[in-house]
Parts: sequence; structure tokens; C-alpha cells
Amino acid sequence: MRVSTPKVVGVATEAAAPVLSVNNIEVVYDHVILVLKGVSLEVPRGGIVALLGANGAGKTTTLKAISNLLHAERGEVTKGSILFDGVEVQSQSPNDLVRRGCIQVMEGRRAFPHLTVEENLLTGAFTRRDSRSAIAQDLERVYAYFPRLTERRNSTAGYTSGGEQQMCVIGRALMSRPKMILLDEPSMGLAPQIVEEIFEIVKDLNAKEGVSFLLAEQNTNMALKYAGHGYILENGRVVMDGEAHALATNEDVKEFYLGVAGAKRKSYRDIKHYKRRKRWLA
Amino acid sequence: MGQFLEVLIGGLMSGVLYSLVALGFVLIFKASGVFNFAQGAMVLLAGLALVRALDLLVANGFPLWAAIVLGIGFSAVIMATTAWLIERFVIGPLVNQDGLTLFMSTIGVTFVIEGAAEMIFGSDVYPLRLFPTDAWFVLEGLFPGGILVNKLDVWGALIAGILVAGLALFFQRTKTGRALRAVADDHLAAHSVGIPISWIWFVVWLAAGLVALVAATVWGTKLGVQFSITFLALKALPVLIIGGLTSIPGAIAGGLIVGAGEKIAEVYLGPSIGGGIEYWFAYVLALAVLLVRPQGLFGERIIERV
Amino acid sequence: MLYREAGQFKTTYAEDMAIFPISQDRIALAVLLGIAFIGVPLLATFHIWPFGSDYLLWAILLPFLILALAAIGTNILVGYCGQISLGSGAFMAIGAYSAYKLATGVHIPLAWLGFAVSIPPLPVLASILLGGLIAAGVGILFGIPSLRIKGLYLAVATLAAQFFFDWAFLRIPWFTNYAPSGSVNAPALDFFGLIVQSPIERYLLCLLLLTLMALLAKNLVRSNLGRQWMAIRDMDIAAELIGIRPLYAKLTAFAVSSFIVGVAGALWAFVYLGSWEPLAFSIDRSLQLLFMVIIGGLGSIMGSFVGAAFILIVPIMLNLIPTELGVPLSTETITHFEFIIFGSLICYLLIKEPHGFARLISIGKEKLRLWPFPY
Amino acid sequence: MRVRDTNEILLQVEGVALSFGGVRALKDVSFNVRKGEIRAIIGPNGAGKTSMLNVVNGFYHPDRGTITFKGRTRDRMQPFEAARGGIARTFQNVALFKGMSALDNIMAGRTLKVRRGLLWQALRCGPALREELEHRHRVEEIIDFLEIEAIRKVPVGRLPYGLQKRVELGRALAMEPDLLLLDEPMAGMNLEEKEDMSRFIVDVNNQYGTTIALIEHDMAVVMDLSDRVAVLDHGVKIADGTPDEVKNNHAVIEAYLGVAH
Amino acid sequence: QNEQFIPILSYRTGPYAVNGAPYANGVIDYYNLINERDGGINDVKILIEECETGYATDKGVECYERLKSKGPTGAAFINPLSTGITFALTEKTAADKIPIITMGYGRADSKNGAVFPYNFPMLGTYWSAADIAIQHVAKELGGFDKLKGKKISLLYHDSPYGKEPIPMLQVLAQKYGFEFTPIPVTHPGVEQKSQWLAIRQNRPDYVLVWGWGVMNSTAVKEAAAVAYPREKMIGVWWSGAEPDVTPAGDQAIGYKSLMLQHGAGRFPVHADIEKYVYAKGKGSTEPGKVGEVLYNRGIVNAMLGVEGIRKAQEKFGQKPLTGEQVRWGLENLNLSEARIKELGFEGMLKPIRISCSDHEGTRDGRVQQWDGKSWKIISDWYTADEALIDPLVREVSMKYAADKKIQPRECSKES
Ligand SMILES: Nc1ncnc2c1ncn2[C@@H]1O[C@H](COP(=O)(O)OP(=O)(O)OP(=O)(O)O)[C@@H](O)[C@H]1O
Ligand SMILES: Nc1ncnc2c1ncn2[C@@H]1O[C@H](COP(=O)(O)OP(=O)(O)OP(=O)(O)O)[C@@H](O)[C@H]1O
Ligand SMILES: [Mg+2]
Ligand SMILES: [Mg+2]
Repeated sequence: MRVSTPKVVGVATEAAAPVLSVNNIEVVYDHVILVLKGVSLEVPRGGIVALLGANGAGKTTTLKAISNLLHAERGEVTKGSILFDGVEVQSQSPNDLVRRGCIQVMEGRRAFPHLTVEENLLTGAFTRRDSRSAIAQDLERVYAYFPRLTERRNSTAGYTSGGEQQMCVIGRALMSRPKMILLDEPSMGLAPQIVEEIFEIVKDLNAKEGVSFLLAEQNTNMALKYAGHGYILENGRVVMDGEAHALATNEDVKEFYLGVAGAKRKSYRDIKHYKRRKRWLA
Repeated sequence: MGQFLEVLIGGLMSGVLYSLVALGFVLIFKASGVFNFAQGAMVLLAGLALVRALDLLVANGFPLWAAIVLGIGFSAVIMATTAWLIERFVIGPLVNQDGLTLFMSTIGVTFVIEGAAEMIFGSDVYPLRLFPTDAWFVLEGLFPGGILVNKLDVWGALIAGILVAGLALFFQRTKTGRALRAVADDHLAAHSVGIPISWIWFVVWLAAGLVALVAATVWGTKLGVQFSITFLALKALPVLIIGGLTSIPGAIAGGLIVGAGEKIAEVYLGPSIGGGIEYWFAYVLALAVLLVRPQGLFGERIIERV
Repeated sequence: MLYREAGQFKTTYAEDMAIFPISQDRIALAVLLGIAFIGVPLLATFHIWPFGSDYLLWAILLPFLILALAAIGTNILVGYCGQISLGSGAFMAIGAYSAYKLATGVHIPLAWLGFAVSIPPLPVLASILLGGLIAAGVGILFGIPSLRIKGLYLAVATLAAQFFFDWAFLRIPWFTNYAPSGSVNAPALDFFGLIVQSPIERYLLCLLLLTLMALLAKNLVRSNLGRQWMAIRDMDIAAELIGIRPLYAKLTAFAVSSFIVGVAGALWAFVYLGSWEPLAFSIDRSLQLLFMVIIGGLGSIMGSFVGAAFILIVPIMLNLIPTELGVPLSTETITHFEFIIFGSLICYLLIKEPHGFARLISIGKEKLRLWPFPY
Repeated sequence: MRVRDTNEILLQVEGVALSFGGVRALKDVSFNVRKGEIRAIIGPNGAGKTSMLNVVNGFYHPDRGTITFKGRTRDRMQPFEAARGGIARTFQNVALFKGMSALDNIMAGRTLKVRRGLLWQALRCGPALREELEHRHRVEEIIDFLEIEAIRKVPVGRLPYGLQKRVELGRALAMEPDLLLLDEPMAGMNLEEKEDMSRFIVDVNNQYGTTIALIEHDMAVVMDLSDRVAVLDHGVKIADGTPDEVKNNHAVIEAYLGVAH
Repeated sequence: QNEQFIPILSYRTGPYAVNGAPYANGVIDYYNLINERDGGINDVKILIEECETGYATDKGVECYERLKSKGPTGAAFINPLSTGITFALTEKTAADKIPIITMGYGRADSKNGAVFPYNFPMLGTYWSAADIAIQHVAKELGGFDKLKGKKISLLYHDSPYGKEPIPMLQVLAQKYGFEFTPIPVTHPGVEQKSQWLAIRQNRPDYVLVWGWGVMNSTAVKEAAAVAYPREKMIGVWWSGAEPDVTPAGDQAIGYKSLMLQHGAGRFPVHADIEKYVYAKGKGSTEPGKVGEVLYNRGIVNAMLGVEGIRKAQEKFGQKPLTGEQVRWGLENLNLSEARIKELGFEGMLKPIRISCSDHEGTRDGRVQQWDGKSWKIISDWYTADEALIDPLVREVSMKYAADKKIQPRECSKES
């Protein structure tokens, strides 16, 4: 069951070097809490990769390790290496990475509360050196993606609703015109329509501008629909990986992540009490 | 009437002198959420560096104007070095910690600066005379004896005004200003959108250092450059919170309120209850203002949401 | 290996809720208490090293005990309830001066009402505890703004208490029994006929009070009130929405904290200084207490002890070492170095562990548990 | 068992309007919650759902309108008064007490039930200790129910998101509320965890008869669990009824659901 | 070892360093002089150790505890140069039997040796200072009768130090009928604007300054700013040293202050210090600063201690002595004109004679004036009025004795 050796990722694009490769990293928080126990993954240039897994599996930690944000949370990568676009991430500061085109949308709606929605979006363009008009144009594009933000553009972000904040941080990341976006739970707290909108944006940017994506997402259905490749993380280890549609048709994934064991979806009201956690590790 | 005006004007002016110190606090708080207790020590350091360099240069036969230019340059370099050291070794590694920890670390920094500054530059009183210290007596026609206005205070107020205008523009109108406010809100999120926090912090601490240098020229002229200058930090605090920790114009407004309030209280209320009340009066005033507006007069609203 | 809980099963919730659920901790504590209550007095009585002179008792242990008590009080307010206070010094002063007034007899001439309130001098112990209670009362008064003012704003606002009481005790002669210089002398330390005089007696007195209060404080923070405080600290809005009244939680924190700090202040004045002026409780004292609490660990009673020890002893050590080693430095240079090193040390500690010694210790314990594996 | 079909009204919201400066978050919203039911509130982002809950438990005070809970009408209620009245809630952004362990967080939820005062608690003996143990018992039951035994001593700051939400639910349950307000309890959870959470919600509703008001964006969950659904859009209630009715309502499809699910 | 240990509590850092450092330098240089020139006090070498207090009371107490039992016989005496530390140590030193010399400062009531056997406020207390200042004012005005109706303000450091003179001045105000206003200045004294605006309005005839550290120079500057004549300001002897006037530059010209007998300047003893200490490179400051006011106060203070030990050696033998023995020496100290000359202090001091009932010794002072470059002595000797001071001393000290349950000694029965 366990697909342990991360072979060359089988996406049919060019055999060029992957834009991101994570090699067997280990992450420790607070000097004692071991969270990632050897995670390896690759994102091909221009690919969309989904990172799936239960709560606490280590998805966020993996993403933070990639964008080098662990330091500030008293975590460190104790083993392994991460290469983004050919450079060792560990030697770069987070802002260097953004400048090189790798931006993260953090989980938990981390908008800047005292700035207005528009100011929030503009901070996303901090690293850009191009003209004001190009930035203004992108701003309009974000507003076109999220009409709700247009209504609230001059509100203090701290007072906007949860979903509005989420749109705000996604829009903020788009403002930096990245080569690669690490999306951490983009669909959290968004209305169904907007969720679809987000994934459409992902597809759009990927197709039109060749932006690569690494998606940590709980909405497995959606994620596997749009991704080319998927990794399943459990308890700090990659327990399975493969092409998205292969995963989507895998029986276990179907049962545990998609909720379609057998033919029909079970009603949430009729769930019975049973445990099945950590089945791949037993 | 004459006396009242005089006390009022004197109070307003000396309040503005405190604003000069408070400004440094605001700068750093606005840009990193750090409540910088070391601002007083930085004024001392800047002052000592300046006055010692001046003495040395004058003693070596430089003309006064050249000595002043070189001295200010030297002391600016010292402040830049300090800013760099602080960012590199203290505040940088403490990114994403809560405000209290950062506040405490700046008290640590205060100790280091006080020790180092006195060790390097000496612990005597060093007179500094960059501004006139005598007084004008205005409106002598209207009031017997006229109304006393200290020239130094006027200079201080002028300088503070210019600084405030400049800094306020910088914060509100520029991209960097926006980034600074973002950093103060959320270090980690600022990291994640690619704001170079280290560089930004270096710049702000440098700016605060230069503001400290300016404050040192005025206060050094007033008191002589000496250890007691570090106590200015405590006098600047009520100014700061009345104006609001995040507001640059607020620093001036706070200064005016505190200055006028405490001087009037001391002169008119003090004698009847024993005098020496201005130290706490400023704080009680601040407390009263906060009860009405918990974020100070011009501070950003404190966001409370669930 | 040494620090394993394996095999120590708890079969009741009561056992699980004991102060030190792990037996190794209990043993360590017993040893510590033994040393403190029996070992130190014995050594000191017979002047055995390191108690050759009174220095260790008088200049280190005594202030350590009293300041540790004050630090516990401060920690309740700052560490447990999250209300940053720069006014702890003032509450020490209130404890000290109230105790002084009570011990020397209170006389309030209410001339306009035509009579006077007079309280005869109270016994010292009663004065000290009542001094704490008065501090608690004032604490409640100065805690009221905390319902509106938060965080660093509150910190600065508490300075109003600090400076106001600095001024009041200096300027209102009634507090000092009209002493011309404004400096007052503690009464003789008479405890039910027993006059506490020698350093050992003073030490034991403070140790006893400290142990008692620390125990009570520990109980409080482990029970519902403590949880209310911590809830307010961590997220006051949510706390309110689950039924915690901010008014009650904050004011009790102010009261309990001020009480402990007030008692510590009375001890500082009566037992340690003997004769004092308001400067003994200045803003520097408040900052010192805050430091102890933060270096020791916010929200940790034990951390308060470690923090107090660190903040008190390190500067003295730094000052002593060069002279002891015979390094030919002027006192001036030594002091400057002391400042620089002490400041750096604080920064270093905060960077290494922003949550203070308490967290370092708990990480250490966790490492011990995992030993010999790193994680 | 469930008392779902009584028509007794537990909470009645009548003509509530709320605005912040220029933003009108709620415009004249009325709806009710019957005793024992699971009531869902849905709507697009920024529709005013969270604000509605905030009004119900006193965190916001409405500009107009009244709230009647258990027959008592209040206009300006403090949050802790709501809590005392029997309203508990969880939050959209997890609002746990970060520095405390999971156990302490849930124990804090029992504040309103604690009888012994400061002095007894300081002494921690006799009746005070007994009371503490009693609460501990109740809390352990909840811990057991939510299957979080293993993490009871872990500081909640270290827990993954899903478990934090569970602890938060535990804290609300510890209050033994009559009305439980859940704000997006399943955001950020995968299927398995949603199933767990659904089971808890249904069980709470069944076993304790707790009335539940639920905000959620996952339509499958909402449709499966709730008895009645209210739909908000731009601060206005645009539909109210059984899941099936709502699902097929044009205005709702237009404003929220997009393609019919 | 044949060594007498003397601890030195000093402050060379912090807000009062400017005044603390020169004083400590004087003290140390004089002890070195005794060792270098005479080989000690009758061959008993002086062993010193300095401890930095930063003018903080608790640090002072720690220093005292650290140093009190060093050396073969413990500390000979202690001299904290801080009124606050003096208050905190008064009880401790009495218990430890170590004399505390507070020359020109400390508690005025401790003059009464019957109640304070271990306190030695030699050469002058603040009550003496207050009386001398008023005497000088009267002289400038042309007689005590001219004081009537005059306004005299006291600008003081708001601490026990600054408050000490107030009771005496109140007594004097009553006696001579002048109007007395105390004006407090909060530590450290950098902000005095409102005080001086009040003075400008009130126009007192004289302003007495009881400041320390930065407060002094600030007072002079503010006075200049409100155009209050500096000639009408009289500082206490702690407000009359070089660091108090130099920061004010020319604005300080005309400012007056009391002298604790001595002033600035070089006397025979300074020549010895140069020859035996500085020539050997053992000096503790720049040679240019030898002879400044506070430096001189340091050597006078050290000299009194040394002479006390010498006196005690007459009785107890030429060996290291305990604090208790030194106390006897101090209490029986009697420096005649001739002895002072012998010691090289001629012109600095008047004869001093200490006794059980009078630990002050003398109460003489002069007034000096700053001319922009140096201090000039402008008056004759004044002697404070014992008849006025003593009742107050007795009253306050007896109250202390009652509080502390101390049985005063009977001075008539002391040898
Ligand atoms: N700052 C931290 N300190 C200690 N432990 C942490 C910290 N952050 C995360 N962890 C632990 O690391 C593990 C992985 O957490 P992570 O946030 O990466 O999970 P996740 O897969 O993103 O889960 P979720 O779906 O809930 O977001 C969890 O068990 C969590 O308890
Ligand atoms: N305190 C406030 N100040 C200003 N505006 C507010 C405040 N609270 C809410 N709002 C505004 O009211 C509107 C409704 O917010 P609310 O949080 O109720 O939305 P919601 O329905 O919960 O949305 P979501 O599904 O995104 O959480 C939003 O536009 C929000 O910006
Ligand atoms: Mg995550
Ligand atoms: Mg919401």
C-alpha cells in the first residue's frame, strides 16, 4: 500500500527539473516535538499538486518549511533539504523567496487587521518593481475575482467577515504575481460558489500564466479534481502519492477521503461510531 | 492672566520637547509593535556621541560649523550601528513574539546601551550649546514683566513640528509606510507576503535613532548631556499614550496636552496639596484620557472581534 | 531514565490533580524544603560555609524570599491574568506604609465632623497582613480601569498608581507620622512576645510566610478562579461569552496580586530594610518585579522563584566576580560591564526561550522523559 | 430522546438591525429557533451570519429589534448574562485559551457552575476540593464523549485545527447550555472529521436535547443535519424553511448555492 | 595581617555619578596617601574595597552586608554618601557595631550620640546648614531684623535628603518672621519649569537650593531662563561643586552656595597627594581635578575617619581595630588647630571636637560664589545656633528612641 520512494513525478509536462522539491525533511517544534518525519514531495513546473491529510498530519508545517516561516514559530528543519527553483530554501529569507516567486497563503485568515482591505491587497505587491499601473491593473483583476471585496475595499480588514478575510489573503498573494503559490486551506470558510471560483482561478492562472500550485486542502473532492498529482500525509509521513485521478479512484481514498464507499454517499446524520484512524500506519 | 498665559505657553512648549522623545517610541511601535523602552537610552547615546565628538573636534582646531557637521555625522553613524546591532541580535530573533517579551527585551537593550555609552563616552556632564537658551519677554506692553518664552523651547517645537510632518507623510503616503504598518500588525503574515522585516526594522530603528539624535541636541542643550537624560523616557510615556501609540501627530498633541496640563496643575493646584504633583499628574491625565478612548486620542482602534 | 512517569498510575482524579503528580517532583520539593527550613538555619547557626558571615542570609536570601513573594503576586496579575502592571512597586509601598501606620497606631482627625478615628497600635503580624489587605483594596480600585484599557496602554496607565503613591507617601506627612525627613522606621518585630531580631529569625519568618502564600497562590491558580484569570488573559472576549465576568475575574486578580505584593512590601520594609523611604518602592522596583516574572515564566509560580533568584543574584555575581578574581578594574568599569552583561543576558534568555525559565524547565523535563532519544 | 417536534419557541429574533458605520450587517431580520431542533443559518460570505450569532449572545447590541430567549426579552444584554441564561457558542476563528491545556479549557467552561468562593479555592480542601472533583467528573465525561482523552493535558496552542474545534465544542458543552451556537464548526476539516463532528452534534442534540443553531458552508452537512434552514444575504433573510424547501428556492440558488446541489 | 579594612560605598554610574565620582576619588586618594606616605595609620595599613551603590538604597544595603566583615577586624566604619542608605543602615550598623560617618549629610537628629551611638554626622547637619544660610541672608540684607516680611523659598530634592532642612527653616521663619515656601522638585530634577515659573511670579527674595546631581545645574539654568538673579540663590554644600555650575556656563555666574567648611582649592595635603600618590601613578582621577570641591570633601571625610582610628589606637593599641573600638575613637576625636595644620588641612577646616552628646563636632560654614571659572569665598565663618537646633534634635531623636525602644546612653557617665 505504501508508496515510499518518491520517483520522478509522473506529470506529462516536460521532463524539466521540478520547480519545487522537498527531500526527506524532518521538522521539530520547540526542540522536542517532532512533527514531520521524513517528507518528500515534488511540484513540477507548471503543475498543480494537492497535499491531503487529516488534521495534524503536517500539511501546514510542510508548507511553512517550504516558505521558510518555521523559524518564527520556534520550529526548525532538522534534516533534509528543500529546493525551490534550483536554490536551497534554507539559505533564503522569506522575502527572498517571495521575490523569487514563491508565495504562501497562510491558513487562519492572516489579514493585517488594521489595514484596509485595499491596503492589504497592496502589501502583496510589496516585492514588485514594475509600474504603478500594472499593480493597479492586478488590483482590478482581484476585485473582479472577488466582487465582495470591491464592496468592502475601504473597510478595516479586522472587521470584515471570516470569508471576506480569506478572500483578502488569497487576493493579496495573487498581487505578487508569483511563479508558485502555496495554498493552505484556501476553501476554508468560503461559500460554495466562492470555493468553486477559487479553484477556477487556480486553473486559470495555471493554464494561462504557468503558475505552479501546491494545495493543502481538506476538500479532497475539489483538490483532486483540479490537481495533477496528489500526496497523502498521515502523521508526518507521506503515506501515498500518485496521479490525481489514480488517487481519486483508489478504493481507500474513496472511502476515507471522498466518502463514497460503494455507490452512494452516506448521510451525515447516519454516521455510526467507529474508529479507523491511522490505518496506513498500523 | 499674564501668569496663566505664561504657564500655558511654557507648558505647551515643554510638552512638545517631550514629544520629541515620544516620537521615537511611536516610530518603532508603529513599525514593529515593539514598545521601545530604550528610547531614553538612545537619546543619551546619541547625545554623548555628539558632544564627545564635538569636544574632540573643537579641541583639534576644527571650526565650529565643521565640528558640528562632522559630530552629527559621527553620531548618526553610531545610531546606525546601534540600530543594526539591535535588529541583528535582539529584535530580529524575537520576531513573532508577543509584545510583552519584546518590551522586556528593549529594557535589556536599555541596560546595554546605558552601560556601553557611559563606558565608551564617559559619565560626566557634558555641556552642549547648539541652541540659544535665553528667553524672550513678549507682550511686555500688555502684561507687566511680559510673557516669558524660552528660545530653546521654540526651537524644539519647530524641530518637532517639522519631524512630525515629515514622518506622518512618510507613513501615510508611501509603500514602505504601508509595509511598516503591516509588519506591526502581524510579523508572520508580513514575512509571508515578502516584506523584508529585518531591513524594515533596521530602517525604523535607524529613524528612531536619528529622532533620538535630534532630541539629544535639544535636550542636551537644556540639561547638558548626562545620564539623567534617560529619564526622559518616563516623561515621554504619558505623552505617548495620550496621543495614541500609533499616531505621529498624536505625539505632538499628547505633548501639548501633557505639557499644558501638568504645568497648570503644578502651578495652580500644586501649592494647595503639597507640590511636586506633575509627575503623576501627567499619568493620571493619561489614565483619564484612556478611560474615554482606550487607544489614546489618535491611536488606531483596538480590534475586538470574534 | 531517572525522570519517568511510567508505572505511576493515577486511579483517581484527586491524585491527578495533586500539585506535583509525579513522585520525582515531590521528592525534589521535599529535599528543597528540608534544606530551606532545616539545613540553612543549621548551617547559619554554626557559621558553616557558605554562611561564614551574615552576608548570604542578609543580602541574598532575605531579599530573595521577599522579592520572590512579590514576584508571585505580580505573576498572578501579569502572568495569570494578563494585566501588565508597572505599578507593583506602588503596591509594595502601600503594604509597607499601611502596615507601618497600623503598627504605630492610626489617628485620623476628622475635625469637621467633630471627632477622630483612632486605632491603637496593632501587633506586627496583624499589621503586615492587614497592610496586604489594604493594598488589595487599593489594587481593586486601580484595577477598575483595566476593564477598558488593555495591554501596553494599561501598563502605562498603571504607572499612574506608581507615581501617585510615590508622591503621596513622600508628600503627605500623615503617612510617615510626620517624620521630618519623610523616612520612617519599622517598629520592633514582636511576634506574640517573640522578638524577631537575628538574620536567621528574619529568614525563617519570611520563609514561612512565603511557603504559605506560595501554596495558597498555587491552589488558587489551579482552581476555577485561576482558570478564569487565564481565560481572560488568553482571550477575554471568548471568556466573557462562556460566562466569565471580566469585572470579577480582573478585580480578584488585582486584589489577590496586590495582597501578596502588599505583604511582600510590608516584609521588605519591616524585616529587610527596617527604615525606609518611598524610593525603596520606586518604578525600578516595579520593573525589577516584572523582569522576574517574565524571565521566570509568565503564569508559573515556580518560575517566579527562579526569576527572582536570577534577577537578584546575577547582578550581584557580576559585580562580585571581578573583585573576587582580582581583576584590576575600576568599580566604574565593573558596573558598566555589569549593565552590559546583564542586559545582554536578559535579551539572550528571551531569545532562547521567550517563555522564561519555567518553559525551559518543562522542555528539560520533556527531554528527560524522551532520553536517550532526542525527540 | 429528541423533543424535536414540540413547537415551543426557545429563541425569537424580531426585526433585528445592526450597522457599523456605513456597513449595514443586518437589516430587519426575524427568525426563531424551536426547542430541541437543529437550526442552520447559511448565506454567502459577509451576509451577516456571524453578526447574527453575536447579537444573540450579547456581543453586539442591535440598533433595533428584540431578542426573546426562554420567554424573556432583552435588548441590551452582556455576553456573560447570555451565558448565564444558557447560551453557549463556538467561534468561527477558534477562540480557545491558548496557554491552557485542553482539560483546563473545558473546565473553564464550568465557571458558571462553581459555587465556592475565593477563600475556599485558595485552601482547596473539604467542600472546595469535592466540588472541583465533581466538575472534573463532568468534564471527563465530555472528554470521553468527544474522544479527546489523549490530548487532555496538551496546551491547546499545539493542537491541530480540527482538535481545537473539538475542544471548543467541549468547552461549550461543559456549560450545559440550552442553546448551542456553532459558527462553522466544520470549516477546515476533512470528510472523516466532519463525520465525527456531525455525530457529536447529532448526539448532543439527541442525548441532552440541546437546541443547536449552526452556521456552515458545507451544504451536504447542512442539508443532512438541520431541521430548518434560514438563509441570509446582505443582511436580509431571503428564505427560511426545511432543507428541501430552501434547496429549491430560486433566490437561494441565485445568491448562494450557484448550481443546484 | 596588620591591616585595617575600610569599605567605600560609592556611585560612579547612574544619575548622580557626576557628583559621586569625584568624592570617591578624594576618599581613595587620601587612604592611599596614608599608606604611601606613612605606611598606614601607625603602621597599620589601610585596606580598601569599593562597592558601587548607584545611589540606590537596596544596593547600598547589599554592599554594606558584603563588606562589613571583611578584613581582619571587619569594617572600621562606613560612609555611604547617601541619605537614603544612611537611613536604611542606621539600625543595622548599630546592631553590627560599626560606626557610620555621614559628613555633612544624613539624619540631622543623629547628632545626638546618646540615642545614635554609631552615627557621626560630622562637620554639619542640614539643620546647621539651614541656619547658616539664613544667617548669611540676614547679613546680606543688613541684619536679622531685615528678614521680617521677606520671602524665602526652598527649592528641594523631593527625598529625605531634601526634606531634612524644612523643620529647621520653619523654626527660623517663625523666629525671624520671614515667609517660607518649600518647593519640591521630583527626582532626578530635570524638569523644573513650573517651579521656576512660580518663582518668577512670586519673586522670593532668596531661593535656597537643596539639590543633588542634575537638579542643581538645571535649577541654575532655569533661573537664568526666568531671569531670576543668581546672586539670590544659595545652595547647600551639596549644591555648590563644579559639576553643578559648569553645565550652565556663564548663566551660573553669581550663584552662591554654602561650604562645608572647606571649599575648592589646593592645600598642603594636596601637595602630599601629588607627591606620594599621583607621582607614583596611583591617583584615581586626572590631576587637574584634584582640589575640586567634592574631591576635597572626599579627602576631608577620609581624614576624619583615619584620625578617628588613630585616636582609637591610642586606647586600644596599634593594631587593626573593630568597629566598636573605632567608634570610641571617633567619639573622642579632637582635632585642634595645630593638628589640622599638621595634617595639611590648614585653611580648610576649623577645629573639630566630637563628644558623646555631640556627634556633629562643629557647625561652622562659609559662603562661596561662582565667578564663571572658580568658586570664590565671599564670607566669614558662620556658626549655626546651637540654642535653636538642639531642642529640635533632642525632640526628634528621643522620639526615635521611643519608637525603637532604645535606652539612651547617659553621656555624663561616658569616659
Ligand atoms: N507551533 C507549534 N508548536 C508545537 N507543535 C505544533 C506547532 N504547530 C503545529 N504543531 C503540531 O504539529 C502537527 C502538525 O500540525 P500542522 O498544523 O502542520 O497540521 P495540518 O496538517 O496543517 O493540520 P490542519 O488540517 O488541522 O491544518 C500537529 O500535531 C500540531 O500539534
Ligand atoms: N465590528 C464590525 N465592524 C464593522 N463591520 C463589521 C463588524 N462586524 C461585522 N461587520 C461586517 O458585517 C458584515 C457581516 O459580517 P459577518 O461576520 O456577520 O458575516 P458572515 O455572514 O459571518 O460571513 P462569513 O461567512 O464570511 O463568515 C461583513 O461585511 C462585515 O465586514
Ligand atoms: Mg493546517
Ligand atoms: Mg462568519
